[in-house]
Amino acid sequence: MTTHYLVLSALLFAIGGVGVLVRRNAIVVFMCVELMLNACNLAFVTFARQHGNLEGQIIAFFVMIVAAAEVVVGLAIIVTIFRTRRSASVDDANLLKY
Amino acid sequence: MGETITFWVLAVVSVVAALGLVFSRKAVYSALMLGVVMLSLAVLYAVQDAPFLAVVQIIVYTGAVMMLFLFVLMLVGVDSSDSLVETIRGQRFWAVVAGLGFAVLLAVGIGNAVIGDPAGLSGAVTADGGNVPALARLIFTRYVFAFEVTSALLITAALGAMVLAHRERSAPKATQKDLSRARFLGDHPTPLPGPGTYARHNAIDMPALLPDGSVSELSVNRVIARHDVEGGRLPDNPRLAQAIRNVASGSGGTSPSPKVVQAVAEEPGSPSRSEGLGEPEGGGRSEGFSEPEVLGDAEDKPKVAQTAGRAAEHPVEEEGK
Amino acid sequence: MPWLSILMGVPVVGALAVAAVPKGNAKLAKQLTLAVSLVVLALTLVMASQFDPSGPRDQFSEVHSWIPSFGVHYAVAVDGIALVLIALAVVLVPIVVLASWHDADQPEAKRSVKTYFALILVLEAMMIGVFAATDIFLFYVFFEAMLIPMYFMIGSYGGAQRSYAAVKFLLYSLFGGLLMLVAVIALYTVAGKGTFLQPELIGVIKDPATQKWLFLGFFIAFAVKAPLWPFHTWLPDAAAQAPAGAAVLLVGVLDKVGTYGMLRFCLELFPDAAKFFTPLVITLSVIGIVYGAIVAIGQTDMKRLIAYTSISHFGFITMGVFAMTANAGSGATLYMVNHGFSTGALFLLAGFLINRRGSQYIEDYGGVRKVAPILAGTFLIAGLSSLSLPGLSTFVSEFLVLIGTFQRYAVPGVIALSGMVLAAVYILWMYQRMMTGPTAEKVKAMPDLNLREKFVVAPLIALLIGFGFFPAPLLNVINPAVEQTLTSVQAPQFTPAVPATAEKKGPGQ
Amino acid sequence: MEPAEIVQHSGGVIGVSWLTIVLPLLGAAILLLGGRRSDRWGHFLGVAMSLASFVVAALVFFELLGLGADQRRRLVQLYEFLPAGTVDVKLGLLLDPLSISFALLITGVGSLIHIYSIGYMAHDPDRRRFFAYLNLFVAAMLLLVLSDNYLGLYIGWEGVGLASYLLIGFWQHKPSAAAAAKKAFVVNRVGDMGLALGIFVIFTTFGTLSFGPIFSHASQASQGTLTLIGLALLVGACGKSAQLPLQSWLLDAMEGPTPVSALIHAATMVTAGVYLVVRSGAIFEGAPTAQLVVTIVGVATLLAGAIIGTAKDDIKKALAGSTMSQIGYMMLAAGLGPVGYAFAIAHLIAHGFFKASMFLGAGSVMHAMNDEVDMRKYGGLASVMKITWITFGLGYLAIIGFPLLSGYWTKDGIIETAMEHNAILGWLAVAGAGITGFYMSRVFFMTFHGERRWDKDAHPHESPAVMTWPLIILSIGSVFGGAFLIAGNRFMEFLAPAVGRPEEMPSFQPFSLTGLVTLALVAVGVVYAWLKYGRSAVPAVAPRGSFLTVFARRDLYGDALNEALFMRPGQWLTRLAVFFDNRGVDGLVNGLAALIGGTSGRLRRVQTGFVRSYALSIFFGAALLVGAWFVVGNL
Repeated sequence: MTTHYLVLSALLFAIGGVGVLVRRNAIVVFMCVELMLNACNLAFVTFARQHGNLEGQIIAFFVMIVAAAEVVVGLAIIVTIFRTRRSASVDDANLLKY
Repeated sequence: MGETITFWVLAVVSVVAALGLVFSRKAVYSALMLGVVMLSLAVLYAVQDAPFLAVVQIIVYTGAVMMLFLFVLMLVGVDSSDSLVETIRGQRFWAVVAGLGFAVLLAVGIGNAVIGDPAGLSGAVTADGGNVPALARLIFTRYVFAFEVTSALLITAALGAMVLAHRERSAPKATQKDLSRARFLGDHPTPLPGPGTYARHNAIDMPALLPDGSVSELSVNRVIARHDVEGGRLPDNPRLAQAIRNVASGSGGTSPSPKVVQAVAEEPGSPSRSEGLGEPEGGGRSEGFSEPEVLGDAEDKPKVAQTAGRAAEHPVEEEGK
Repeated sequence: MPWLSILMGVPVVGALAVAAVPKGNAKLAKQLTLAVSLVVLALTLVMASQFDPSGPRDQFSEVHSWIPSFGVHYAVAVDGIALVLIALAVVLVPIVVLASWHDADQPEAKRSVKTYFALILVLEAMMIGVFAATDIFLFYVFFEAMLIPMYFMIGSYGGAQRSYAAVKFLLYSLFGGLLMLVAVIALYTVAGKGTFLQPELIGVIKDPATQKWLFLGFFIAFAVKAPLWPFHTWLPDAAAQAPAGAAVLLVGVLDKVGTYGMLRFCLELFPDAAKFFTPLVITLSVIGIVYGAIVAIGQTDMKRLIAYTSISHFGFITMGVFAMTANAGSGATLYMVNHGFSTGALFLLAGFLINRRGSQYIEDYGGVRKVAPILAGTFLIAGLSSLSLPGLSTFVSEFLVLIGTFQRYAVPGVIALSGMVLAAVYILWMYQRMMTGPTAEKVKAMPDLNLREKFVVAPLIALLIGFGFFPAPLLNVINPAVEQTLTSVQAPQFTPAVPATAEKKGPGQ
Repeated sequence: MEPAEIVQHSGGVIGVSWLTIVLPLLGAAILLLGGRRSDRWGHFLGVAMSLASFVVAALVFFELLGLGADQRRRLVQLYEFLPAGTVDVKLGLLLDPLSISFALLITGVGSLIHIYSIGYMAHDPDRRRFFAYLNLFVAAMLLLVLSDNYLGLYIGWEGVGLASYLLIGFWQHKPSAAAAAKKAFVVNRVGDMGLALGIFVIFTTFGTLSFGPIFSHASQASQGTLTLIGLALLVGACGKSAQLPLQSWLLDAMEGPTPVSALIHAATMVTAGVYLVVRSGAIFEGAPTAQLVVTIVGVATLLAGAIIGTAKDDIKKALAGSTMSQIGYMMLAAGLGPVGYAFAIAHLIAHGFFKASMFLGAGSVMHAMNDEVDMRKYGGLASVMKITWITFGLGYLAIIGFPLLSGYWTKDGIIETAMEHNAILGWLAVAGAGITGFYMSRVFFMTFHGERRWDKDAHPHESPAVMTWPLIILSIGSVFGGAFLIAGNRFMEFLAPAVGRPEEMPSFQPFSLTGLVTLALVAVGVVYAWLKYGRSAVPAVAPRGSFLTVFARRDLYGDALNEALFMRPGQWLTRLAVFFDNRGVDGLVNGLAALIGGTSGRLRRVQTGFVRSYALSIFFGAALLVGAWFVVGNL
């Protein structure tokens, strides 16, 4: 059963990754990142049960906290960028180049 | 057995929802799909002896984080959906290759690994009398430092978000005096004309006629005008229909050029209608609604810019004809 | 008494004091710098008077542990070779300070005046340190750290193309230094003695292949520094762009670290590899001698010309070092000192000329002797010392190098002799174009040397002539150290075919 | 007979013989450092120092005479120049008949020329500097001849080169003078290279540079080594003594003030080559090939110099050609071994007198003629400048070998000895004597006889006494010097302790066949010159002349040859080297820098600024890592 959970986690992670790569709307990209984090959490929880050890759940818990913080800051950044550039496309924020 | 069924159902649901998240055109749909995934995962946590996490998942993620996403989505504009035209050469192809490769690699790896039966958490939690007390013991003993650091992190994040989202006032706040002076100095000292001059309509989407008989584009709300254009609910009168289209496409909008309106008024029944103006070619229907400012990045996305630009030019073309 | 630490400490403290002088009081900074450098000179003379040429090789030795985990020591000591080079440095510094009195005042140089003088003092401390270090790691640290003040002196106070020249200088030196660092670490690891002290590492590396690689690491660094053909092109740029005083310290002292390192490290630590590479090094040196001289003849810029003559002279020095005879070794060491005085005088006088006329191009001058006879006369003497005229100290060193080289490598010795003729051509032709003939219009109002400038030139000329007739004081100090070096290299001794003197012993005994 | 042993000496005048060198050196130092303050008395100091040096030399000479013949080689140790462990050179003075003869010549003639210069340079604002250089020259030249080792000799050798450079270029404002000075120094340096090489071989062979041990061990060295040393020394001698093929600088050196030409480029410095060969006799005697080359060089130069002398209109250049030629005779003699040495040195001393006398006479003429040097603008000066005419005339008669005058004794001796040694050399030397008769007569007649071809503003007058007295003294020397030295083999006996005694002393035969033929040829030359330049009119502008005349006038195309062989290729090589350095060596470095810069410029284009591109590469990297992990894990 563990294998199944892990494969599911891998699939979700990969899908999230593809989403990050193909979507341009910064918010959607962000959602995809969240999806990847969630996929990781699933793996943690699965391993916690596999090993009979609560540490995995603890880590998942911390991941959630950090993800929450990250969302707060990230969305604030998106809003700020949108306000100045009238765009939420990640491709538009390409000044830092060459 | 129950777990297997639960797993397979939720696995299918979550994968489909994840795919939907990635491939749905509208951001709001994506957000909802993400919610679905998260809920599924919450259930899976619960199944896997992690009731606390399941609850936290629902409260923090589906509750707080998703709400935040939706807030921002609304703030930024619900209608700001992605263009489907990929501008970085080979990005999609390679993204899919990488994603598939990654997934296959992981899956094969995990599949090949010899994994025994799960040990189960009952041993770990019984001493403390349940999952939550066991977690609490760990968090407040071994991981207390990390826990405290996360609290600092959260405060920092909150402050950071405030600082980032805060807009510095560059000019003093406008007083009522300033506002009314600006109004009298501007084009419209009076309130904007109200819509609905025809009693036969409920008329909020009908442009008003001005005393000289011309159509006032200012009298229609843009969102409503869009709805009309999208739903094909345009009035038969070509002048009115054109005015609504102008409003919807944003070229007229808040400050229409009187001349355009004048031109429309003088040439009733112009043949332009058959061309389906306001419908951008090639971009699909929803493309037409995308705001030029949001999409418009003429340098990097010539195709989109062309589309948007053409949409913006239509009225002028028509005027020429 | 920790003489060497004091010698390094005084200029460092002096530099801090100069840097602390309030802005706008440039004169005080200059006077302070001069005073500090004179104090260092006096201390060095006292120390030198206590040096015993017949005593042990390393004297005034100080060893303190610095980084115990790597066996790095703060270890300083001087032998005869290091002593004369330190003396060269501390003699040149006050002269350079006096000569540069107004060099940093130019309005286009935006950096502060006192910084320039503080940098000179910092450089002095490092020059003393690099020659005194007996710990290879410490040597490396000084070797690289010396670049920093010089980089700023060229890059901030130099001519029009100063930043190009400064970067080129820095990159070249860093390239060499990096190779040396690799070799230093490798030496430490391979030797496995857990120490960087040079005397303890002599004769430790036995494997020929290892020796060759380590030798190359050290040698390329020193060859860039020296500079040996074909690693030389940074020198003309750096010397031409640097202010005259910095150019003197650069060519007169800093570059000597390269040849000193060859003698002290390449030869002693890797004797077999040194012998293996000797034909190559001698070839490069001879090419450098002839090539540097020929290119010098074709220069239109006098500072570049002097720089190229130095490349030719450095060819003589490296040739002398690698000839591995007592005569050539002593000659090469003496050459390092004399070249410092000779080229120093030339660069400073060129600097005086450039200050007056505002051009470093030879064609802009003509007939200077008529209006400024002392300037022209001292320039001629400095020039003659560059062409190794007997009676001037450079002759003694060149003679010893050539005669020593000739004992073992006759053909290179003969080719190098042609450098004598070429030297006459480049110096005298420059003198002819600049100092003789009808006086050029722009030169007519040129003043002769003022009192300060006379004080700058006089000691150099006096040293050149004095050591030209009485080189024994220097040679008495140098000879034992060179002979000990050759002993650790195990160089074959020279015996004449028909020994004409019964009581005379072959050199090296 | 071998030369006498060298004996260490202390005490007496010989013990302080170093004063001869130090006094003029001191004079030079005072005058150079003194600056304008010493302008008023500078020339007197210069003369005083030179005279004092002469007095010391004379006292040393008499002290030497007081010693027994085999005791006359005294060594005075001065100080340790290069300490033991290197070359171990103790600077010392070797006082023997050879060196003291030179010392007397140098200080004696030198002092006379110093005195003469007071008058000659009276109007030059830089007279003080001139005397400083003259003193410097005297000191260096004395070091050259008195040193007891090759290093000291070399120091003096280059020292006189420096003095010569400074004095040729004394009038630096003249570009021609500056160029001539540089040329002299550079050509001399080529010779010095040979001398240095010789010294190196000597040191590697003998392990010392002192004359005594070297000469006593010379016979033990292999003949090849000795030949090599001899040839190398000969190159040095050729440079300093203006022998073929390094002769080209001497004619240009006439740009210097005339007293300089008299002292340095006629009487003393240019004879240093002869001194070197004679001094190194022990080496040359072990190397017959080298000796042969010396004689060949001597003969070639004596002919070349004479031929050049026939065509020059510049009085000083004609005399310079003559100097070359006469030194050729000396070289020839020096190459003949101990028999020739005495004749070589005797001719050298006699030549020192009569050539100095003639040069100073020429200077006197120039002084009178507003520094005009073209003989075609002279003529008929005999009546206006009586003393100059007589003294010049005596010098002229001496050089052409007029019977019983100096040149007759010494040159005839050389010719006779050469004839015995090798007939070809002998007859060539005879021919040279004939040409000498012609060109010297040409100079004499063109200058002092025939019609007056003066420029309009020329008002010739006799020179002041300070200039004429040296002329008179020198001409006395040129009349009697030869007879005094040669008659009764006096000089040969005197020199014997220094250079060795020939197995058989030559006996002087007044009317040998060779002597008569020589005299006849000289007479022919004189008569031809009289017909051409004395009796008939001399055109004011030189006619184009035959091919031979042009050949001679152009210094036998020596300069053209140098230019074609060395200067032009040299310039070309210099340009090539500079180009190669800038574009090749430096270009390589800069090219490397440009390559790195260009590559990074291109490489940074990868940074597009699109976050998604970066994310893609991160993702690929992660996938690769996972893949690699599996692969490694499976291994």
